[in-house]
Amino acid sequence: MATMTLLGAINHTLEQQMEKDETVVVYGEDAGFEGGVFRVTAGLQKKFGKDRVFDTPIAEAAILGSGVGMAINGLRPVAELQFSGFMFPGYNQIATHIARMRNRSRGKYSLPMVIRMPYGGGVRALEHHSESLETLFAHIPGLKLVIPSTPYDAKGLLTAAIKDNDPVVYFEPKKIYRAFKQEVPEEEYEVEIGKARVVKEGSDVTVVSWGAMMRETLKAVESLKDEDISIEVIDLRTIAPMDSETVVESVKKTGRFLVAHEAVKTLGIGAELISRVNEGAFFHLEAQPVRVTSPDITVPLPKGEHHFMIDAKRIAHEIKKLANFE
Amino acid sequence: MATMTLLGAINHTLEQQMEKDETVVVYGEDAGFEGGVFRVTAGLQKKFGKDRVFDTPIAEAAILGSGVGMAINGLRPVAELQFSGFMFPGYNQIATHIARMRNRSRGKYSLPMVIRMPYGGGVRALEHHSESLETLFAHIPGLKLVIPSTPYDAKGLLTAAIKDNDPVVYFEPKKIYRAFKQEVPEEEYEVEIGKARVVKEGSDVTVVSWGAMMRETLKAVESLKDEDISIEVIDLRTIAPMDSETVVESVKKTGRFLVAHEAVKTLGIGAELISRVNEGAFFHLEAQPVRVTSPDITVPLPKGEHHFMIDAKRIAHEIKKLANFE
Amino acid sequence: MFFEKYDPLKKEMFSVLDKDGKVINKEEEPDIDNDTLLHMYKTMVLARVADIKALQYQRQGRMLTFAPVQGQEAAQIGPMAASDKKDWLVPAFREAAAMLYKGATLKQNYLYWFGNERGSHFDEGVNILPVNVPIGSQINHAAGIAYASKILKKGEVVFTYIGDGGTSHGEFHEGVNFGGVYDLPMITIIQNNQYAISTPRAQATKADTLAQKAIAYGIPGILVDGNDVLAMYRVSQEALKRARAGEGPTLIEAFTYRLGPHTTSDDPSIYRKDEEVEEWKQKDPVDRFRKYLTNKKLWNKDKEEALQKELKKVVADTFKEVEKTGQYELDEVYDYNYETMPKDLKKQKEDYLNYLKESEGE
Amino acid sequence: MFFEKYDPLKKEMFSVLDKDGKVINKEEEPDIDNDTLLHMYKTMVLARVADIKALQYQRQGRMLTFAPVQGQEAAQIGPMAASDKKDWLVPAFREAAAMLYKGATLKQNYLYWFGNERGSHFDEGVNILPVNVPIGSQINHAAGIAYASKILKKGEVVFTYIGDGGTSHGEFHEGVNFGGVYDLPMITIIQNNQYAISTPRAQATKADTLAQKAIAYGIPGILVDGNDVLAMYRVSQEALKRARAGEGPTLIEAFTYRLGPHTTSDDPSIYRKDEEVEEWKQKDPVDRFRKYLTNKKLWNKDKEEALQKELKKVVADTFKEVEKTGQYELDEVYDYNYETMPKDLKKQKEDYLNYLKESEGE
Ligand SMILES: Cc1ncc(C[n+]2csc(CCOP(=O)(O)OP(=O)(O)O)c2C)c(N)n1
Ligand SMILES: Cc1ncc(C[n+]2csc(CCOP(=O)(O)OP(=O)(O)O)c2C)c(N)n1
Ligand SMILES: [Mg+2]
Ligand SMILES: [Mg+2]
Repeated sequence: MATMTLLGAINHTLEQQMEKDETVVVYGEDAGFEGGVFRVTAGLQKKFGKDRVFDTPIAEAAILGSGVGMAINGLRPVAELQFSGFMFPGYNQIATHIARMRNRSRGKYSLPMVIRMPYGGGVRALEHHSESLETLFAHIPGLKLVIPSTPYDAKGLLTAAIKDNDPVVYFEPKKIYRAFKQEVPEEEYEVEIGKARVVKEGSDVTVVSWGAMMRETLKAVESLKDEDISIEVIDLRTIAPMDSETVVESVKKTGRFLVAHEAVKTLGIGAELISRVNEGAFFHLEAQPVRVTSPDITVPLPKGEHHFMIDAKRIAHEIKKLANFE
Repeated sequence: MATMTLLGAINHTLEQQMEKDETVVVYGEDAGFEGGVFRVTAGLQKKFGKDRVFDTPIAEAAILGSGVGMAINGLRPVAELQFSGFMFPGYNQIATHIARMRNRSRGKYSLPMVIRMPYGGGVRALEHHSESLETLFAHIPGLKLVIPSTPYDAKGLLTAAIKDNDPVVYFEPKKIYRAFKQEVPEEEYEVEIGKARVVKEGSDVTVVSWGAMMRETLKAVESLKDEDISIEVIDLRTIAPMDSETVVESVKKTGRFLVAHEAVKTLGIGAELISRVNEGAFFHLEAQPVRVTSPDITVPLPKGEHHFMIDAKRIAHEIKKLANFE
Repeated sequence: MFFEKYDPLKKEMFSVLDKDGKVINKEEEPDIDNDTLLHMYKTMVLARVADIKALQYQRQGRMLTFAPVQGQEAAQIGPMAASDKKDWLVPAFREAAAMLYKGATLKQNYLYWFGNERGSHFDEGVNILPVNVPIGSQINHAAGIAYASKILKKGEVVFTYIGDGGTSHGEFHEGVNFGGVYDLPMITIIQNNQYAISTPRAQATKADTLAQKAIAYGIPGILVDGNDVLAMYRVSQEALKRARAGEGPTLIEAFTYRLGPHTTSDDPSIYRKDEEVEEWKQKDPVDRFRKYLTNKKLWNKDKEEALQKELKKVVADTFKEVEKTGQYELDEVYDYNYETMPKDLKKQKEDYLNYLKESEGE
Repeated sequence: MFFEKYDPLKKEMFSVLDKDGKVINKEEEPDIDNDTLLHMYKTMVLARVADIKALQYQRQGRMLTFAPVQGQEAAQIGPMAASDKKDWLVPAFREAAAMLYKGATLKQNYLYWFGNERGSHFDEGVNILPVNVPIGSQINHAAGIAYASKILKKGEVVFTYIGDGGTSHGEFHEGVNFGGVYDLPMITIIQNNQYAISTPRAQATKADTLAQKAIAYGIPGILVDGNDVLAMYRVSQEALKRARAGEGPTLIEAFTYRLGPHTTSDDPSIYRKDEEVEEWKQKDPVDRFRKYLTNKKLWNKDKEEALQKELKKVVADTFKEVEKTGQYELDEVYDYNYETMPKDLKKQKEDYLNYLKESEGE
């Protein structure tokens, strides 16, 4: 066991998987020689050479499209996009090919590939560096999307993603890249893709979150510890496939549901969760489900971001309101 | 008054607006000389010349990105994408620029532009020619998205879109391009963007749909006319901004809600509607809201499409179940 | 050495045969054994016959719209004949002839345009990617396959196709450039059939030739008579040599013409003059090659008649077989989206089956 | 005539000054009046001083990360000085110097990198687009502006900038090609500063020069000493002439070097040798131009000292002003997403205001 940051756990997992499987390759803009702008891939090129760890031209369609070809021809590509806001020029490959090659070829070609990208706000960044774009992946059939909120899950989910024979999009909550450390086993292990984690059991309110907002949620819950509210906290952790079962079962117990996410409100993951909670636990609901999200506006530049990002205080406020609703 | 098909109404409206406003330009792949692969822009180049109606290279980012520049510099571009499935290579321009230029420049640059594209399935088409991608536009703050289901609305919404000083995405339900004719006034008129249309009043169930599925919904309702169910039918018509008010008011009255759409289920527009109905009319709901949608899979090629597309029969079946739910 | 002789800026066109099938460039006439020559010819004719029949079937409403290959057979058969079995073909959407030569069956080909994904499940060891609809995106797939071939030392070379119109797309740029950066074993063939649907080649780009776009990527580019199967073979041979030697990619512009419509939904008479089509019929790549073979005494009228008869039957029989498959089953639609179907999708499938049961007779 | 003389394949570099500011290409020395020469120089120095101070402020945590311009001032000021007020500037993200010359105020510039969108609301009649982050996409905007200029007969020419790394992007390809197809009044300047963050130019493309990419679009391309402000001016003059005459776009590769980090988050010592940086310091574009002006007796030490002092104060005062603006108000965030705020967004704003009220003191 070693203690690692979330970023450290990703680096360690990439190294471990590259060691175990010679077909794993890691690449992206600046991902090779310098180890990425966040240094997530630091040290890998030195260890595994330029063929397996390499810098690409600035060309997201080529990064993702070449991944399709590599995966078809015997590699397990792990592509890095520098920021999730720069996935757009490569989105064509994601939606029209990566999500579809298995189905299109009726199983002849599968795509064991991972697409990593840092996402999310609250880091005083420039435009297009702060978005939370879960919906754009979770809405596309054929894709999987996972988001760790802890170093332990970061390793387990990444290991599972690399071993998956289908494409997995792996969001990295950059706000908490180095926020805290956790014990992470040295040996290989997987966290099942498609399984949410009940972080804390409770009986009054179900609160679901993930990624960097999981931290805010936990802070919110902590701040409410003197209130008489028993909160069940779920880390959704894999957005697609969505583990509605765990969420629905929880709501059946609590009767109250709140989701907290960074993405904008309209058609954010919260919308889908509420629909599934309706479909699975409608008559258990004692109050209307609550979405704590960013508003439907463009992420502001840093001097306005405080009006946009949700935080522990806001989440706590809404949990309290929901719990006290009669 | 003349009777027109939906396609004819679009062609007529483009011509009318180009006549009234010299800054309107129409362009896209094959949109000039031959008038588009569906002939929606037929006759316009001949009438207005090659500068204002033109063929572009096959380059969706250029089509949309140049539209940004044209709109900034005094034109009102109406860009055509050949099929909605080919919007992906230009999605970067849509999400990172078109939706944002006004906010980014704090109002210095607005983008009066329209992005037209045929969408939807059921026409025995090749891959990527059948998708319903509403979510990918409605989730992005700063965009508007409208979808006519009748020739009358086709004209009114397109007129409003062209006159709007903000960008409007205009989906054309190609399955009903020529399905039927309707009287359409010759003179200019607008259908307000952001306003749903109550097609038929009722008191037992609220059914919401739009585009080609509106037709299926109406058929479904017609097929139930001998049942003792009073159905309120709403054509959502403008997906973003979403007229939740009209929908919520209706559900307050009926207590039952069903949405029927072509897009896949997860994070389809239905999810957002259910969430808004929850937020606005939770205690009026007498049964769990119902989504009648395609499943979360890739649109099959035509020989499998019957397993994918919803139809009047399916909608009728689900309306009946919902109405009879105790 | 070979490519250095050709300056794409000069607009010279590489060719071996004239339009009557006579060799006009003896020193570059490729040395191909007779069996291969005949196999090349027969595949060209098969593609042609299949195409003509498919147009008929489509007009009768029995097939989907499709992208006819007529007129472009040489640009597709030459490169495939020069390649090895292990080499890859990454097509756009108009490469029926190339696919047939490379090992796709006619049944698969027809099944695809009949509207069934099974048509893209090629046999074991047949290195073809499915028909690719989003223009340009296939070039990046080809680059990735080539990258894997290179670092896994597989010795495979990747052929990929694109149209003249497609060269204006960003993905073309990114893919060909990517190939250049890593010296990948990748050969990009532009079939310049002079139109992108209704849009003439001149509207795609101001460049004088498309071959000259190679200069932007620091790789060789060559303009070839795309209706000359031997020229296409010869140039591919040299490009393959470069690729196998680790010298990197090559860009080939095959100057050709589509004799038919863009797809069956298209009416080319709107944008093309009859005379132009007539002129290109005189340069028909199949006729030219047949004359070459006839001159070589490898072919004659009787053989032609027999072949035509045989292939027409093969094609008709195949279509019958395909047509029998009809609409396909529910499992096909659901079961290939993931290796293991996620729980929520399983639930959707069950719900749908329930609906089918409940609604029977409604 | 001018561009015909330069063959981008030959890798010749157009220049007017040597690195000591001596004119080495007399016949191409542009004829610029003294006021303009001095204004060019002063703007270069302003950009330099603002840059150095911003780096300091950023290290103190008082500004966001930003993209320093140091070393690239000539490549930006030359073209802007050659252009008219009505011409457009469509920048990437490292064009602070160009923006300042074209009419953006230092305050706007600082405000933007302070994290406030107001910095992109330029004054009436100042034809600049906001800083553009998604690489390559600005080229298409430029093409569209040029299209409007052309068909509305405005006579405006559009300058757009991109980096060496950016030329590998699909949007670069589509945009420059689009300009070519319609003969648009559009000048694309590649600032080849030899790195894209840590990735060296050679990894961006195998092409020998970036200027030669023009050949792919059938337009002139020229390699210019990007640290020579007179060369940049002269070439822009000719490109403008072409554009105004309706002859279409030009591609200019400005060979230069960024003396600072990619952004303040970047540590260039990881990927660049000190000697390399030193070597390029010797070619500093500001120094070279100062020597030229000094030779011309337009400049001297005293003037330099006075200017430095003045500009340092201007910059410090401006930053103080900017810093005072602090975090901005709620309305700013909500009110500019649409001309008319949709109902549902109004509701969200109200809800948020309610929350703020309710939660006061929590
Ligand atoms: C990204 C994308 N945009 C648009 C289309 C629609 N489309 C299909 S074929 C075609 C024209 C292709 O022309 P060209 O590249 O010359 O190939 P050809 O059809 O002549 O073989 C277009 C625009 C598409 N398939 N993909
Ligand atoms: C589409 C996109 N992908 C990635 C990035 C992240 N990024 C910002 S600057 C940069 C390098 C740019 O290099 P170059 O084009 O040479 O310009 P320079 O920074 O040298 O001025 C990258 C990759 C981006 N801004 N946009
Ligand atoms: Mg073509
Ligand atoms: Mg650079």
